[in-house]
Amino acid sequence: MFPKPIEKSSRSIQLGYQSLLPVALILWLLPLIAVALFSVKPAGDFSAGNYWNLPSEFGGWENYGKVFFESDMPRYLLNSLLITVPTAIGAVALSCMAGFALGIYRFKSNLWLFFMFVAGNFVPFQILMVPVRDLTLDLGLYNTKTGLVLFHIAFQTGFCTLFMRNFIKGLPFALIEAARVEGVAEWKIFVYVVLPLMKPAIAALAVLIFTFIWNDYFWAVVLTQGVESQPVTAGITSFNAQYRAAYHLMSAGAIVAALPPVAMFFLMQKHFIAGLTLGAVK
Amino acid sequence: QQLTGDLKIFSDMSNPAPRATMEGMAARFGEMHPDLNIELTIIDREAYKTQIRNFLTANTPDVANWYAANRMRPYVDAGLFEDVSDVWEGQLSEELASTKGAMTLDGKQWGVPYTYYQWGVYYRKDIYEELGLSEPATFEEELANCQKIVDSGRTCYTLGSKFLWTAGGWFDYLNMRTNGYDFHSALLAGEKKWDSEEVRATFANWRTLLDMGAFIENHTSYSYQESLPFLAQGDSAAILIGNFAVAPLRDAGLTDDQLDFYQFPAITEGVAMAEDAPTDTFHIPSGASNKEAAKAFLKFVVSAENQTMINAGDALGQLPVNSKSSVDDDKFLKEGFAMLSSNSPGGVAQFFDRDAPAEMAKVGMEGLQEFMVRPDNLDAILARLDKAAERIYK
Amino acid sequence: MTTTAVPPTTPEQQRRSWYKRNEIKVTPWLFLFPAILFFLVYVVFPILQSFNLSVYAWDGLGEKEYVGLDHYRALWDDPAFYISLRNNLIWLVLYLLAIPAGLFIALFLNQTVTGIRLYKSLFFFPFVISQVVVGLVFTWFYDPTFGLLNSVLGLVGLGPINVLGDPTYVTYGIIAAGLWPQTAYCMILYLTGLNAVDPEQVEAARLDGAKGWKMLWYVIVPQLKPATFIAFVVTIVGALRSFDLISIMTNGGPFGESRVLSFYMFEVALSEYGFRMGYGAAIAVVLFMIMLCFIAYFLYSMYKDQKGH
Amino acid sequence: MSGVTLKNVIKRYGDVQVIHGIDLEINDGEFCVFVGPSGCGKSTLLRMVAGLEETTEGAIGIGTRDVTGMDPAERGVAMVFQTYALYPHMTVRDNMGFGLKMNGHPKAEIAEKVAEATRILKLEDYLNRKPSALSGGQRQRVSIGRAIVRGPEVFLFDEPLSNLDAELRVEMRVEIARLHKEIGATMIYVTHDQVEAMTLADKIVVLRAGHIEQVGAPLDLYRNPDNKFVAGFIGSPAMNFLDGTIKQGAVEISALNGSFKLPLNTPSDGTEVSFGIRPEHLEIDPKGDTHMVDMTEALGGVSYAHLLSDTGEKIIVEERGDDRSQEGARVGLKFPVERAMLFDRASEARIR
Amino acid sequence: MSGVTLKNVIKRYGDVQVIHGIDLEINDGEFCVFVGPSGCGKSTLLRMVAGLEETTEGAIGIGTRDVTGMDPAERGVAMVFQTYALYPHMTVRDNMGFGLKMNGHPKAEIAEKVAEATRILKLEDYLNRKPSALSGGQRQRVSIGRAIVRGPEVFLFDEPLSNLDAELRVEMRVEIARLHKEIGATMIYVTHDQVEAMTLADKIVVLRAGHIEQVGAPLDLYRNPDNKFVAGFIGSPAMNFLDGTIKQGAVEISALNGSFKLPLNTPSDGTEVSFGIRPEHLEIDPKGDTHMVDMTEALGGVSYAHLLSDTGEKIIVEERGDDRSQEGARVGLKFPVERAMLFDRASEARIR
Ligand SMILES: Nc1ncnc2c1ncn2[C@@H]1O[C@H](COP(=O)(O)OP(=O)(O)OP(=O)(O)O)[C@@H](O)[C@H]1O
Ligand SMILES: Nc1ncnc2c1ncn2[C@@H]1O[C@H](COP(=O)(O)OP(=O)(O)OP(=O)(O)O)[C@@H](O)[C@H]1O
Ligand SMILES: [Mg+2]
Ligand SMILES: [Mg+2]
Repeated sequence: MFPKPIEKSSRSIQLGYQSLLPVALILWLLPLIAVALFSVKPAGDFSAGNYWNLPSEFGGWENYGKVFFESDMPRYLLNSLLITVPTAIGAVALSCMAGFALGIYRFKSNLWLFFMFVAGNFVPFQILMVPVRDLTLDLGLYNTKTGLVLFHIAFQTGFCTLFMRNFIKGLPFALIEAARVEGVAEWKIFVYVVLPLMKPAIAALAVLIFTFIWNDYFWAVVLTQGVESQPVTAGITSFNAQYRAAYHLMSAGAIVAALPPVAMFFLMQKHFIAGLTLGAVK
Repeated sequence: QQLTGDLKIFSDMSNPAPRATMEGMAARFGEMHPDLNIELTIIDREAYKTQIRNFLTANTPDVANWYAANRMRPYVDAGLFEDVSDVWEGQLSEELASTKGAMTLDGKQWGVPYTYYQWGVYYRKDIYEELGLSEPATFEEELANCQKIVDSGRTCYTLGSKFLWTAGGWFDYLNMRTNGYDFHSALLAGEKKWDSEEVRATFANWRTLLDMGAFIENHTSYSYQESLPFLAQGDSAAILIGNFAVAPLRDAGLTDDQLDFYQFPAITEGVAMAEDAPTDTFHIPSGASNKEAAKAFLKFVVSAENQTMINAGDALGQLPVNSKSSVDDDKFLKEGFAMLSSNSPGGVAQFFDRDAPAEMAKVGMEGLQEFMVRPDNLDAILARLDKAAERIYK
Repeated sequence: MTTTAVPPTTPEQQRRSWYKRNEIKVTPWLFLFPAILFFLVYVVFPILQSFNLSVYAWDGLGEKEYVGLDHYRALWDDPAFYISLRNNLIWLVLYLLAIPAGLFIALFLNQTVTGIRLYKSLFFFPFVISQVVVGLVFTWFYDPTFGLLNSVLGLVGLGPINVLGDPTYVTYGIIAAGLWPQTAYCMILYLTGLNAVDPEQVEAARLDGAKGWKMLWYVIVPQLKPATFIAFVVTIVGALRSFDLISIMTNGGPFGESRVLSFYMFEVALSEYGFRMGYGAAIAVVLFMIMLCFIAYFLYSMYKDQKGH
Repeated sequence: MSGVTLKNVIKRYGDVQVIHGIDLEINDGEFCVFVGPSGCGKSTLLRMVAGLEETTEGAIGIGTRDVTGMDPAERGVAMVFQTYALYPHMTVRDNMGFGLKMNGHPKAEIAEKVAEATRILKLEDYLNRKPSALSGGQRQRVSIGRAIVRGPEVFLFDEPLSNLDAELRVEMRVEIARLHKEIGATMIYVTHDQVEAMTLADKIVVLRAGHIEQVGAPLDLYRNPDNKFVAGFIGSPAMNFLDGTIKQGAVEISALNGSFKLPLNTPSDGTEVSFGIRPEHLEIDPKGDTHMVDMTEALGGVSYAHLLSDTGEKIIVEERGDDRSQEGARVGLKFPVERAMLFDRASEARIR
Repeated sequence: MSGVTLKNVIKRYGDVQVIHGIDLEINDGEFCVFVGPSGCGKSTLLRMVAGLEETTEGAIGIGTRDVTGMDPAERGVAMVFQTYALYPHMTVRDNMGFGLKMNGHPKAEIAEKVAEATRILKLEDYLNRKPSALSGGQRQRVSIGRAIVRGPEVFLFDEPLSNLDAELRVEMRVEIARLHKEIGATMIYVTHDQVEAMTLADKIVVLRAGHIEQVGAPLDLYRNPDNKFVAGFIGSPAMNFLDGTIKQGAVEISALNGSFKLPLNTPSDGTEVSFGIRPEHLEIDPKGDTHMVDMTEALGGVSYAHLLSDTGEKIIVEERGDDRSQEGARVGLKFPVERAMLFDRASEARIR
């Protein structure tokens, strides 16, 4: 292990390290801590110029109450959920199948198809902007969650397929052969042998996609408008427009918007990091 | 007659006060037509500007907000706005005479206005009094005032130019006062060169202000709302803005004793005073499905009674477009109304980004902002604007 | 050698259905079909369409008008394009700082004291948060009057700096905000990479007398090559895609000085004063071409990798 | 009858031919082992029999059927993999019953067959465990059980024991021998391990670079190899080979400092030959002085003396008993001439 | 002089003690091999000598220096790892020179020392390759070269050959023996492999669960083990152990169906003992009728007969020569009594 394990160092170094950790963490997360503090400050603190001191009193209930009951935030949150969850399911489903095909079967265009997905994953998505917007308009899906979901599924399929294909490639091929020798039909191999083994990858990927999509802003702006279909990232900007200079409310809003992926991250932390590892460092 | 079906309205009145006004207006119209199902969608004002293209072509509402003059031209040209000349027929034309021109393109009317508002200088009366200043009538007085304010450790004007258009307001006024309304509108219509004596004179005046430190320093970082606290807290003495700023300033704690208004002072002698008074409008997209109800709604919007109500100080706090309606008993509205009706012989402009084509407005306002930060770049900026103009007005 | 005879084929073989006989050949295509369909419709065709669109003038409303390479010619002497391009290069270069920074934090956290897992995830936190929120937070951080940055600078007698309002600082200010989550991302990549460092090599190097920086430089960093590679790729991609932060923090300003290509094309094509679709597409094509270098590099190394196995 | 017949079987990967026309007959119930150096095509050949690799040319028959183009499932074969290839998410019971279940056999029948295999392999205690909770040997037993359940005509094993440690390997080897005795099916077994090949096989097939070098019973190959390759490959430590030349009906071997008349059809004078003799057939003559003891390796009951002839050729001699030679000593060598073999140096063919 | 001295060395991981007070003296130039079952602490002990693990208690000396608290780099040791631990991004040359470079030696000196090690290990042709372009044996050779270059007083090897295949293992083993002879440094070597331990060691240390069971020359351990553990551990196939009881000064062994008087200090009557005899010391008496031949494994020169006594105990017998027993036959057993050993069943100590 590098660097040298700290427990092998002298007592004072250990103590130094232990106390440096929280300090470093606070510095690192300073901007977030500030927002958290902002969000529980009463409005008066800002007009009094009390930006960076502790809140004069706890104003969190009021601020969050405003966010939840006097704005469209709940609506935006719901939209985000209705966009994110189907996308995660769809992208994972498509990429499981594609990954299976690319990871298990040998055929001529295999590598090229795979590269197509990988390359698609890296294109600057702005190049898709105008045509995709037109396509969505033509399909009558402009400003619908469905339109956003369909596009996200398609675009995420690149990354997910890369991820799944690598994962499946890492499975022992002998398992597939064993099943073939036993006369198991190919689709049954997928369902009964490969899918159960992909559970960790599926979990990891689902979490990853969840955060990616939840945090998407660009496509939300390009493909949707208005409170009935925009997700919370776009919502927060109109929220901001509405409450400009009301930092306590904006902070509360920002925290509300950031919370679901953060919660997801903490709940599924193991999968999430495993996911990054599986998908990336492999 | 009784209206039925759905009426879909898209609105950009997203700030708290306008939003409530819009919702109230929709509700009242709904009460008049119980069988009509009104769906009101309110979209963030900045976002609305980019989204209108999309919803005019797909997912079309029956009524939509927009702006008058050049700003509506692309949609008129593309056939996306319905010709509503029939709504204007009859007495309405008289009642709305003052804004009819702004709604007319190619001899037809393409929507109705619902509000307009004056621009001008909103200032801290208490500070002026403290320093012994009075409302300036000429640029010289203005500069003298400003010097005293600067000497007192304040800035003369607060400004938030992050979203550019506030700089457009400054140019409008400086140019209209320096060169007059006709030159200004010709310039924005692409008929005059930016690199001209006249425009340079305007910028020279502006530069005088810049050089004396009249503006707050970091205006590029702020939206106009974010720039208001400087005024509210007394760090700046005034702001050049539209009347919509009154409500947030009052919210920020300024009383009518502290806040006052004056018309932007004259610069070049003999140039008639002209004002910016942007008109906000309602239109019917040509793809609307319930045009009958939409037209009824438009008529309702401009009716004298409704105009009085929605432009009241506790609502939009702006000027009604219907000559029959009454201006609210609000000192700013009264002052503005008086100014526009009797003291702007030069004409009424819509606003920089409504009078110039969108693309030109963008490039132009960027140049204006750049000028405010780097006045020495003026030559390059003017050259750039002329080059852009060449392409855009082609 | 023995000579042997193989018995004849039984009729059973012909009885099988066509699908059964070609199962292995057909199955992958059935499984690939939906993904390919989605991908073609939403990714591949749109790229081609963008190429096509870049030779038309179109305001998104009326008829398209063929203009040939005019847009590219216009780009050639569009100062805004050069500013965007310059900023893109600055982004590319400075964004890469996330890699050493991430490595540094990863090394700092690569210990096994109690609670380190929590620390690791908290350090990773910024990556989970939407860039929109990050942008907001940093906007406040930079605020010239009340922002924390200027408060701190004020304490040591400097400033105030109007980071986001000053054309000389604005791009760097946004990049700094972007580096925050990106560093967290690189950190996690390196943490997993460090996990995979062969402990025996570290021990061998200790026996060889390598310590501290020498150990890091000669033994650890080379072993972290895969992590570095991925970090490099995601950072480049992130730098070229940067949009959210610019849009939230400055909207491209002041006077367009913080634009990058991706933002510029959005502005040109879809923003309030824009709707020059063809011109936007032309910018997108240029951006795509830049990215293509990296994609090609990435695919090439992957190809080599595949051949290696 | 369910023997396996290969007829002129050829395998090409693209342009690379890895199996060069193999003809082979494996009788019903026979235990056939493929050996050969790494990369010689053992696995490929086995997988062609299984149907996991396509047969480029030639024909494969199992029992009375030509299975060349058939799917693996239809061939009536079962395969045991080096890595066990157990489904990690299923219990031992489900692993064994999976194939039958997928092919729609009734539950009762599956249960019965699994029970039977479980009995044979003594897996009763583990039926409800997942593979991860089993030791390597147990896993391999389950994977054999899975093969048994399907009641195949032919069992295929690809280095089934090479992932086990030495002790377990011995144990499982005995197990497989017992299994073959008990169910009597035809088995084809690929291995690297001399001991496995020698002890398990009824018939060993020695492959080299996609060709069959020799086929025969283990001790036949050991005692009577057809060529130098087989002679060197079978037996450990490997046979010593010394360069020799035929002179007047005898072999002149400079490394042995002598000329020997062997009881075989000595080729014509001047033929260059390789003289082969196994370490265990050599005996050290402490009184001799033809060789130097370069090194000795004492393993307890047996030691190996590495001798260096004056020509620089190395010779390994097995020593038993209590007297072992000392390093550095000079010694002579004795051997019974009938144990020596002669190979043509050019063609490597055995001279008998 | 640079021997290695361990004095009451103890290692604890937290509360778990894995090395229990080891005293050991390894002389200058000696080749010392640690053997023992998996997990007994061989690697831990070696790594403590290297300085890669801290010594919890006790002292380690190299030459005349007490190195207990020193950094690995200062101890004058070099280590060869099972997985080679070559730096994959450096060429062979750089790998070998890395240690000197890190310690600031001049380039010329490094080049010279690398050249010397290259010569010893015959690596000339590979100097500019990366490790990934080398075979396993070559890699291990480079890793030994890396150790040589540093000119250490003590070489440490942790199962250096266990990742190689059988053939290469034999070859490298010989190489290491030659190396030891050539440079004459002290070497400590950990292995699982009987053959390596027996052939390489000057001194074998048998470890069990963190204790030393016996220390001695290979053949001493083979011929004269101190206890049942060592007797069973050294030698392959392992010694046969049969339960016996002392009756009237003789050992009664039911599995052998007889009572034997052994030439040793027979313990008192009624003592339960284990009777040990190696497979190679047993001889099958085809005329006897005490055992059943359960299975035979013919390996060519030697076969192993697995016998089953009537009590069900298993006995392995080594057979050589041309006559081998048949499976299923009933046979008798002969052995020279002086080869048999006796162990106390409870304490496992040897009874001499
Ligand atoms: N998919 C493939 N494409 C090209 N060549 C291949 C392929 N699979 C195997 N080969 C080649 O075929 C030859 C035989 O391989 P095979 O796996 O049958 O050897 P083996 O005898 O089983 O070796 P080992 O003992 O190492 O398992 C090798 O030279 C190998 O390189
Ligand atoms: N870091 C550690 N923490 C706790 N116990 C450990 C640690 N490292 C090793 N052990 C324990 O110490 C004992 C000795 O381990 P060691 O690796 O020395 O065994 P070994 O004899 O080398 O085994 P093998 O032959 O399998 O390599 C084992 O029981 C092991 O579980
Ligand atoms: Mg193989
Ligand atoms: Mg070990």
